[in-house]
Amino acid sequence: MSIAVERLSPSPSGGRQGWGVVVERSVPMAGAVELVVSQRSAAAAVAPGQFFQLGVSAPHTILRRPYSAAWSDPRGGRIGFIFNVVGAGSAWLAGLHEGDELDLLGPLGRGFDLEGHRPAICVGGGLGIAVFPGVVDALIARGRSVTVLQGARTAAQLLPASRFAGAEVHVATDDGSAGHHGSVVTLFSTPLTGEGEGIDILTCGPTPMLMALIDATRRHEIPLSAIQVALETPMGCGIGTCLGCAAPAAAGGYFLTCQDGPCVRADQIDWNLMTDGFHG
Amino acid sequence: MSIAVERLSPSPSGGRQGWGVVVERSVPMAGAVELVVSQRSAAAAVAPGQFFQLGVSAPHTILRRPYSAAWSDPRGGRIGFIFNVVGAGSAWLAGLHEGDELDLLGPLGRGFDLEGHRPAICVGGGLGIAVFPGVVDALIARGRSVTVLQGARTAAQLLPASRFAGAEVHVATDDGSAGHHGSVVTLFSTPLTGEGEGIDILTCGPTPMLMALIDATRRHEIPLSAIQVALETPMGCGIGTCLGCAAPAAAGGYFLTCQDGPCVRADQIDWNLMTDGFHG
Amino acid sequence: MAFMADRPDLTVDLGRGLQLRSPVMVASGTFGYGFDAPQVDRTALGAMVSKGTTLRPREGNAPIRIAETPSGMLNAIGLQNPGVDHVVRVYAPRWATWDLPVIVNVAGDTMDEYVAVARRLSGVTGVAGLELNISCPNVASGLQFGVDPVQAAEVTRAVRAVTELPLIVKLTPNVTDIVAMARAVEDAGADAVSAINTYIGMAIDVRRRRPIISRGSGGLSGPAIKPLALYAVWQVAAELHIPVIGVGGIMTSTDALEFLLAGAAAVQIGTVNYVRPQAAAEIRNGIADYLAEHGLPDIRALPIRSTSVLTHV
Amino acid sequence: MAFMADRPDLTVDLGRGLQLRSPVMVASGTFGYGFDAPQVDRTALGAMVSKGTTLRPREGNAPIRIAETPSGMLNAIGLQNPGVDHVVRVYAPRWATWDLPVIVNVAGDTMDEYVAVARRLSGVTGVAGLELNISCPNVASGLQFGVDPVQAAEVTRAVRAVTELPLIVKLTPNVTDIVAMARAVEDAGADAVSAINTYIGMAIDVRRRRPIISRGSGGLSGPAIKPLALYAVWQVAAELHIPVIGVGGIMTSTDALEFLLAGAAAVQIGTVNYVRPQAAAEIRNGIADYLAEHGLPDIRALPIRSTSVLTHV
Ligand SMILES: Cc1cc2nc3c(=O)[nH]c(=O)nc-3n(C[C@H](O)[C@H](O)[C@H](O)COP(=O)(O)OP(=O)(O)OC[C@H]3O[C@@H](n4cnc5c(N)ncnc54)[C@H](O)[C@@H]3O)c2cc1C
Ligand SMILES: Cc1cc2nc3c(=O)[nH]c(=O)nc-3n(C[C@H](O)[C@H](O)[C@H](O)COP(=O)(O)OP(=O)(O)OC[C@H]3O[C@@H](n4cnc5c(N)ncnc54)[C@H](O)[C@@H]3O)c2cc1C
Ligand SMILES: Cc1cc2nc3c(=O)[nH]c(=O)nc-3n(C[C@H](O)[C@H](O)[C@H](O)COP(=O)(O)O)c2cc1C
Ligand SMILES: Cc1cc2nc3c(=O)[nH]c(=O)nc-3n(C[C@H](O)[C@H](O)[C@H](O)COP(=O)(O)O)c2cc1C
Ligand code: FES
Ligand code: FES
Repeated sequence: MSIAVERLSPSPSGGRQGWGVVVERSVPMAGAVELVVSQRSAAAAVAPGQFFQLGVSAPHTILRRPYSAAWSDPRGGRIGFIFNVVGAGSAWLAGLHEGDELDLLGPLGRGFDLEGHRPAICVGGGLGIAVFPGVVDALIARGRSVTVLQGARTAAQLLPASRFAGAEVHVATDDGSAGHHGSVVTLFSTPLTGEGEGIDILTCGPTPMLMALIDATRRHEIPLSAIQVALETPMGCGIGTCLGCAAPAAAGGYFLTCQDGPCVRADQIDWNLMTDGFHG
Repeated sequence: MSIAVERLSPSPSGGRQGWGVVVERSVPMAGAVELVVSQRSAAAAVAPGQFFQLGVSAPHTILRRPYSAAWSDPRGGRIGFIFNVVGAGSAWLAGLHEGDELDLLGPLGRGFDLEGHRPAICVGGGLGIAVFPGVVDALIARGRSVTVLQGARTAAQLLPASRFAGAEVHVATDDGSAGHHGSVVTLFSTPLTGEGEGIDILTCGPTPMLMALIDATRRHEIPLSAIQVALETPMGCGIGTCLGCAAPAAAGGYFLTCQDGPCVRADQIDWNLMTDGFHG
Repeated sequence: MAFMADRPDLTVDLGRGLQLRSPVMVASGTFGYGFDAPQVDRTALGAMVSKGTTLRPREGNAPIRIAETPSGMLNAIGLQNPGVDHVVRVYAPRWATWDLPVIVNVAGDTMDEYVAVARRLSGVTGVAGLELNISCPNVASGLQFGVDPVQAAEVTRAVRAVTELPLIVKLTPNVTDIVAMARAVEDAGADAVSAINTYIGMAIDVRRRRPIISRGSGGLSGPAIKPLALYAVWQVAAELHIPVIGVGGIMTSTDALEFLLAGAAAVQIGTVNYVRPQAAAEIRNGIADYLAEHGLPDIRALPIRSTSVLTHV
Repeated sequence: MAFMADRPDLTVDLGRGLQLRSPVMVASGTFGYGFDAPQVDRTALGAMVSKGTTLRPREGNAPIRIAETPSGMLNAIGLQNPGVDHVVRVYAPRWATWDLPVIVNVAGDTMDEYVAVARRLSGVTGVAGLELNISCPNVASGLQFGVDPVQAAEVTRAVRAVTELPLIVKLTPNVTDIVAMARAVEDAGADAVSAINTYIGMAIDVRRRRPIISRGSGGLSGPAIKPLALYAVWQVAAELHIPVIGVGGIMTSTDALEFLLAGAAAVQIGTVNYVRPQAAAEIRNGIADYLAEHGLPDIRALPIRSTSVLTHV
């Protein structure tokens, strides 16, 4: 049984609260917004895959909203967030203008483990792609070979391949308007899975996509331990105090997504209990 | 006893809900904001002294906020609102930009009775002055002689006399930085009270100011029936359904400020019970 | 989807012949007697519930009567109303000309008062049903009728004995066990229950150091109470055989659907009427769209029921 | 005004030697065991209350455990905690080095479990007091301890008998008569009460047609419940002789002052800790400023009490 006492590893909690300023607002792909926020100390602290709890002043909301840093530029002191509008909090964020202030708590949680030499495959479905620009940059900077597999409903909702400089990018769309016609997981075929030393897989997306990916990797005999998932669960605090972000642990019991994740090795998750997860 | 059945006069309820567009935003005096909203049918329907229930999307609020039309321009299809920031709703309104939409319900309630030939004195304290630009214009248009007595904390918080074209304007400030040093009510001296046929008084402001004005007029033997007050009470609906805006009636029981007012003859109010009113 | 909106069956049967064309009703005290809000599209409504009506006219409480709170509002109106005679003489004849059932919300200080009001309303053309507001304090016991199953059953039984009108009992949530209350009034002859009336709350003006509402406390309504009301409906609907009408914090069709999924046969909307006059129509249409999208023939197909739902730990 | 902030006396005496330097405490379940929120300025706090602690470790409920509602949140964590032994062995020694009293929130399924946890914590350095969470269902009766005055008194008396630690009993608001509950635990030996724990509520995912929280229902906290919590405190403080700690929906110093004016001796802040780590310090300073502005010497001068406050009609 894994309970609060015995976290998967020591807690990284304790991101700071501070105010940033929106310095750029753009539409990186259809239906999404990208905010570039200037906040020097936070930008310097981000590890790829970590998230922030963003303060929103939307009607009837109280909680902060968790968003991955899409990328960060420590020297420029800037952080990028890419998101779509699904409710009151994201609508409020999307309504921010250049020059507006933004309340940041973070960076929080654990990012991806980027060390190693094997080819890395980044698989992003829908807005799950938002976490990868910074991750890909960091992998490339480490001299690793990177392939990005991106899935979306339709061509316009794909993040341009130019956001993944140095990586090979393959896309899939539900309506066939770009790349492969179908799920991003079907891109995951033998030629990509590497040889010999194997590969590392980093992924983020809706639970059904994650489940399909797990199935596909099983068929390719890739061990779960080679896969890292950026999980999304509802979050109350983001800092380990509310115990609201529990996810089922392979060892039994639960781990906390905000402390032990959001980036977790797939073999640490009890996938049977994840079917009933947050994304449906 | 005056209860819902026997209103002071038949209900004027039934302002319409519609969307206007903010076409101008300015600071008419220190600490206040003026929004000019374009909404043709509403602008055409306003009688001076009437109010609107403005929809706000501020954190944690649910109710609309009541605001007097400061003025309206039926031909231009525009309405002006002048207000200060005292809480979440007014802060949200103050944050609107040109081009933003605004949800209007109104015009509502009864305006001032502007008919007659006697000289009219308009007495406004603090933001109570906000209702008078349109009222003064309408009185002047009816060929009446108008004096405006305006009180504020300090000179910068006075609405410029140019907003009351055609009227004689006297001011008082708490700190003596402009006009009379003291309460606006002390401006109310014999020379102003007219002779023979008497005068009409129209007023809006905090309850203590209204009480002081009533006292002063009693000393000048001006009948309460010559005074009209634009009342402010908390409002739930603005249309007569919630019964939340009750004010004590001289005849006993309560009247509804949103239906029987906000502009009410002073002799219809039980001033003894008003001491404990909304404004303190 | 709007083109499918008229197809699903939105009718509701509240029993004893009270048929609604729409599951959306306006809640007592938020629509007066139906004459003050011409903006509202009455064709979207299944029924209107009147302001709480007593035997004699009441002038209501001294101001301040209302206060806004986070996502909610407090009210202590004090049952200002013109009395049942006025309602019967002046309002009912006008209601009789409407294409909308009007349910009169009945209030009182004593058992006798409830009975007298109910008797006076029985057989009056234009009055389609009664809703008993048992959140009133019983002058005899000091306690609200609605917090004691015995008293609640007694007043229900007494009213039931004098009227053939459809009888809805409106439950107060300020109790330990709302299911026991609901069972008691069902057994005493209620045709339906509405759940819930307001929660008692308070707000203090820290500048003036006194309660904002002149009576000290008031009833909390609005979105703030929605999760509490929903849980009350969920519990009550599981145990009763008569229809449950869900009330509390509904602002949108999604909110209304939560109540219908929790087991409500219909909903009442209150506070939202003050804010968005178009809410009734939007909610009705939203429910119709949802049924169409999910391929459901009528709203009776909505209630979900899970055996895995346990008490909160 | 900030320059006067340190002058007024902000200390609170909760009885049995439990002295707080500030009336602001962090509420159980919103601050873990004090090791996870380094952003919070501990010097602003009067005490910390730990997560609910049981005899044996508990892994808590399956996800989904929380849901946001209008101005509030539901939670059904299921008392995930490492068990009292771990608390005594690992956490208490660290607390003992802090300049902050730590109160352990005690939970259980049976009377014996409460007693065993309390006994284990007694005399442990670093543990400054106990807060009994009686909102747990009694495995024996199925009902919560906290909804029945007899059971609540029994568990209080049993714990009182085994510990000399300051004993706070945390009241649940899900009852008809919270004053009766408060009186019962006062008579049974509580040194103070905290009012209130969460209100039971629910949210439904209309897209998936099932409750959002895996357990069906959850406890509602946050600003939505503030008016309800305030009224509970107002009522209880009028009747008790022991200190009342106000909890529920406090986000700002104005909110905290409402509770202190209503008669609370101190406050706990919960949900706000998730949102604004700086809240504790802001609230403490805001209270100090208010006292200074109003020329009040200490927080004991705050409670107002009006005889004209009647029940809601
Ligand atoms: C660690 C982490 C990182 C995230 N990074 C990103 C990101 O980079 N870009 C981005 O667009 N989103 C991201 N999300 C999801 C994002 O947090 C939610 O979409 C957001 O909180 C919704 O807030 P809202 O107020 O707009 O919607 P709400 O009104 O809160 O919810 C609207 C709908 O969205 C659903 N929802 C709420 N939270 C989530 C969630 N976490 N995931 C999926 N559905 C949800 C709700 O069930 C509801 O149906 C991340 C979530 C987590 C936990
Ligand atoms: C018929 C009518 C016409 C009005 N016209 C104007 C106007 O032209 N310009 C203008 O600036 N204001 C006007 N007001 C007052 C205005 O409605 C309030 O200031 C506003 O509702 C406050 O909303 P809020 O959300 O900003 O503050 P809230 O958070 O609701 O309240 C903040 C503070 O203001 C107090 N307050 C709330 N409502 C009122 C009120 N009606 N009067 C005085 N204090 C109040 C509260 O008690 C609280 O202390 C009018 C009010 C009425 C009833
Ligand atoms: C101002 C006001 C007056 C009310 N008057 C009554 C009443 O007379 N009788 C009654 O049974 N309920 C009354 N209610 C309660 C509502 O009918 C409803 O039960 C409650 O407001 C919860 O629904 P809501 O959150 O949609 O408003 C009143 C509510 C409000 C806000
Ligand atoms: C996520 C969460 C967990 C909680 N856990 C406990 C608990 O273990 N024991 C307890 O007595 N109260 C618990 N509470 C209740 C709080 O201590 C507090 O009484 C309640 O949240 C109301 O205060 P608030 O509105 O300021 O949050 C918890 C509350 C939340 C939100
Ligand atoms: S989000 Fe609160 S513990 Fe993880
Ligand atoms: S504001 Fe609702 S009746 Fe006047």
